[in-house]
Amino acid sequence: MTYSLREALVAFRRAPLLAGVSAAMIALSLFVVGLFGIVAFNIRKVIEGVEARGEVVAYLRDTASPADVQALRHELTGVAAVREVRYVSREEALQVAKEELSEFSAVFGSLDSNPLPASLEVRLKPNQKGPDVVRSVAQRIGANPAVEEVRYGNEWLDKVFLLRSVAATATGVLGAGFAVVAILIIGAAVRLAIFARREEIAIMQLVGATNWFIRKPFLLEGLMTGLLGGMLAALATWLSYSVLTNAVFTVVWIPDSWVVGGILTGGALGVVASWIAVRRHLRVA
Amino acid sequence: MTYSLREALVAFRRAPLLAGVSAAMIALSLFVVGLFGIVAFNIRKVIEGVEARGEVVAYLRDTASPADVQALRHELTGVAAVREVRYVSREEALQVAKEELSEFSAVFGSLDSNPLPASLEVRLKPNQKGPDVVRSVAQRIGANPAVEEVRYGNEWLDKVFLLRSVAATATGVLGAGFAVVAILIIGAAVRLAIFARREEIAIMQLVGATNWFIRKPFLLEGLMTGLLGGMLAALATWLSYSVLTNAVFTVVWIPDSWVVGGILTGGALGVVASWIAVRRHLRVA
Amino acid sequence: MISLLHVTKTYPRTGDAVADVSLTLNKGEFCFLTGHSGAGKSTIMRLIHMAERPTSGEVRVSGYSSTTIRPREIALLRRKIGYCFQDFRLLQDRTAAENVAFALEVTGAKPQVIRTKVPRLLAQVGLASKAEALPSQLSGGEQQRVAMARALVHEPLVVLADEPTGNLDERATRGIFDLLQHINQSGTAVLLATHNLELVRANPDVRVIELDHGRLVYDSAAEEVRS
Amino acid sequence: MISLLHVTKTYPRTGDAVADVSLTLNKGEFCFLTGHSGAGKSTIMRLIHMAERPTSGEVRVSGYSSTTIRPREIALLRRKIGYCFQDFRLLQDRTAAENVAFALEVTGAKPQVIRTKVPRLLAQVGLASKAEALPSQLSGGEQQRVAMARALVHEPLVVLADEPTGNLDERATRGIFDLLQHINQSGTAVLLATHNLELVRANPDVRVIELDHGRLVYDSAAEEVRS
Ligand SMILES: Nc1ncnc2c1ncn2[C@@H]1O[C@H](COP(=O)(O)OP(=O)(O)OP(=O)(O)O)[C@@H](O)[C@H]1O
Ligand SMILES: Nc1ncnc2c1ncn2[C@@H]1O[C@H](COP(=O)(O)OP(=O)(O)OP(=O)(O)O)[C@@H](O)[C@H]1O
Ligand SMILES: [Mg+2]
Ligand SMILES: [Mg+2]
Repeated sequence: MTYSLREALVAFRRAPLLAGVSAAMIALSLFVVGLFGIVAFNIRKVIEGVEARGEVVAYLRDTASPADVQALRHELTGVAAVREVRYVSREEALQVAKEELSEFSAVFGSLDSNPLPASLEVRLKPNQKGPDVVRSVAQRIGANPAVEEVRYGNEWLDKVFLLRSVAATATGVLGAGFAVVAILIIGAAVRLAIFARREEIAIMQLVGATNWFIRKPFLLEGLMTGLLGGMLAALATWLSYSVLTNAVFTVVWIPDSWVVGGILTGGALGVVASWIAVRRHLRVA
Repeated sequence: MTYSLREALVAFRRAPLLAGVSAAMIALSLFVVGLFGIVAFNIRKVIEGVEARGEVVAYLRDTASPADVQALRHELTGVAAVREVRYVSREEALQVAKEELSEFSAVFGSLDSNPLPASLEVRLKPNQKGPDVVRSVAQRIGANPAVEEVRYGNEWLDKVFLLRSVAATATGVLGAGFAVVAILIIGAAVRLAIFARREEIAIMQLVGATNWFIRKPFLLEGLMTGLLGGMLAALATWLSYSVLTNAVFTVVWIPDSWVVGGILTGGALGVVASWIAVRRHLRVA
Repeated sequence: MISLLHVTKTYPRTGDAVADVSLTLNKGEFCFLTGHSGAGKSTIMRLIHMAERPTSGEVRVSGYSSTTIRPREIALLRRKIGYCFQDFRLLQDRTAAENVAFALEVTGAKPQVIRTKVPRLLAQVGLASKAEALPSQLSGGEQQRVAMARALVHEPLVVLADEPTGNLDERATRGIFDLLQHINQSGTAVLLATHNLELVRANPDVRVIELDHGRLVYDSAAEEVRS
Repeated sequence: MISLLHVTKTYPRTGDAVADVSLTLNKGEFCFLTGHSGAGKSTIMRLIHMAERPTSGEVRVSGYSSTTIRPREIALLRRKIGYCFQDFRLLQDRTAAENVAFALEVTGAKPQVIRTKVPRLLAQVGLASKAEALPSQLSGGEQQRVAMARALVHEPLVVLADEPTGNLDERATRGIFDLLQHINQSGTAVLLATHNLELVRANPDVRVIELDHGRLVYDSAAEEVRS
């Protein structure tokens, strides 16, 4: 092992250019994946944020008595998916409308009667915010005679979930594409490294080294190159993230486990590419 | 020249791997630049679109007489930057408000008097939409006694122009960064190519070839590799654009001149990198 | 220990490099291999080294047969064969000492073994003072002697020396020949390909095999048996 | 045409490879260069080829001086020097014919010139049938003859032949020597470094220069003048 390790290290010293290019190519590939990871993670966060808002508003009939309202509140509080039910009176609604639509405060000020209905705002539990749950809760509320109309932002929610599935498809397509390019580039880099050392390999074979022995330093070199590339990619991704989040708009940094996974992926790519390249070369020889 | 050309072509055939990697690296660099070009071009388009809307709205006092309004219209039409002035009566304003705020149509329906003022919508000429022009026109209108209030979306406009300057800064920083990375990678690729042919170069020198003669095929090879890389980058950029614009959101394709410029840049990068790499090598030898 | 049985090696365009050669080299035997340029001397050595497989016939070395040997066994066999290549095959980016040590390292020798063996062998070929020189800093003859030192480093059962004195003056040639004879006396077989007929004539008691256009045309051992 | 004036070449660690050597080779002269392995023969040839600059002293070749020559002039000078390298220096991925043609191509020779010259030279060194073989498909001696053919392709003013027969049998050696003498008769100077003392002794009328540890210890031309 000491020989393989020393040889692998010496390879870096002897051909720093080649090792650098290989690492840079792995880094570039993983950097692209890293940027994509930030985008994907932030889309996920946005979706979670949107889901966190998820609430159903029930506009009450003017004819509904306080007892009807109380009964409805009680019924809703009993539903498994519901976390909180808040009553908004007609006066409160007008107040909110005046504040939110300040441009038209003159309109609301000149009203002789309040045209807005009272409502119940129903908040759902964090893990019960899928579009199906929201829809079923809304239908249940709508069935109550005291309710005139139910709003649950169905268009908006549907759009968000469409965005999510589009994003998932894009992740699949682009991710797979970049992975293929990365593997091709790394494979080429390792074959270049072997090309540069073909003399050495030939002589190893001539003086009686086993194929496994010849292979080891290359695998180790691939591993180290890959890990180095992974770390460079993590650094580059983090720098891009910093620039992006300070200068343009605020995004969230990906979880540490993704970073570690990315670096290990670099190492794995390096080993696999070396394995394939060395195997092919040794078979020919 | 025939010898150089043949050698440069033979180099591709003899080391397709090396030539491929070099081209791929140039392609990768220019691909990143290309994606960035799409983003930059689309930001520009958005800004232009936003600017195209650029208009100033003057809310008129209820006390303003038709003659005052007519005089103001006439005055505005004479201003150099103004393209069109449109009068919106109080009734028209209420109609628009009812349509745009359909949720509150009940509110507007129950009104006994119309609280909205009449207004003049002033559109500016295409090349006169910078924030300074808009602001000065708005101030001039605001000075007229018939005008109660002037709106010109100053906050929105300021934001767009902030976005533009942020985008310009990001373009500068990221663009320069990628350019440096691209040059380093291409330089490395060419030095690898020369490394692979160092035997040949050594023998050329030994049998009496001039340095210029030795250099030529490498420059030609660099040119061809660069052009190939540039074309690959254009293709990759276009494919990404297609995927993006079909699956996620609609973006605009960059102008053809940018594409041609990118490919030529690839060729130029190839030649320059070859020049530097060969020069260094020949000096050492 | 080494036997070729009706071995023919045919190359696509150039035809038979070795044609129907049968010969046996016993343990501890010393043998010259002669013949004109292109006669097939190096090809026979490559066949013994299992770097080439015969087109027909069989090569047997130390219990392994060219018809059945597996890649791993080839590696192990080669550790018992010291091959001094005609074109040296030195690594240009390693010093003389490192080139010799390399053959030990890549077969898993212990560092202390390497440290003692390498300088001793370089001294034996007369290169003690050039241990730290790169091949590009050595003369042709010095490179040739590094190749010879490397061939001997495994204490092989047989040494294949392909034109090991082509770049050497008479004294250095004598030195290499004495070294090979010394090694031979401790039981190692030696097959020495050479054009140096002076060397062959000066040692009339050594077996001589001569090739001509791939055919074995003379074997002094067989002559003796016959006569 | 070639003169070395008190030339010394010192290498960092190994010391003087050539020490205070002065010699003159006239136009059309034939000269053996002998000496033990490491004596400095190849170094002298590299100095004449301007591949090395002397540490002190001056090398003059065909009107150029090592002290003033510029890179472009070195390229032009080398077209007048045919150098047959001791280690052949053939391109492994080109055939014998392509290797010879290469030296013409890269100095801007016309295709029709290349087409006629290359086969003729390969035939002269006895390799007409191997023109399309790669170096790896040639025997050691065959590679050496390709190197010789390439050295002669420019119709040089002087041929530097460094151990051109080390891998050749007696007949092929004779062939190369005859070829060099033939070329010499048409006015080309020849400097032939060799360990083959048989060849030297067989041609007593040819000038001999002997080196020992970098010093010039014998020059038959000077002896003649002295005696
Ligand atoms: N890989 C190959 N492909 C085709 N022909 C080959 C190959 N290797 C050797 N030959 C041919 O086989 C013949 C014998 O070659 P070999 O190297 O055995 O000769 P040799 O006796 O060692 O000659 P020398 O004394 O010149 O080294 C030569 O004519 C050579 O051209
Ligand atoms: N680049 C170099 N750096 C250091 N030492 C060198 C270099 N080149 C040659 N030498 C040393 O200079 C001495 C002379 O070398 P040279 O190649 O001239 O010998 P030679 O007479 O050609 O020997 P041979 O007959 O073995 O080819 C040798 O001892 C060699 O080790
Ligand atoms: Mg041979
Ligand atoms: Mg020499």
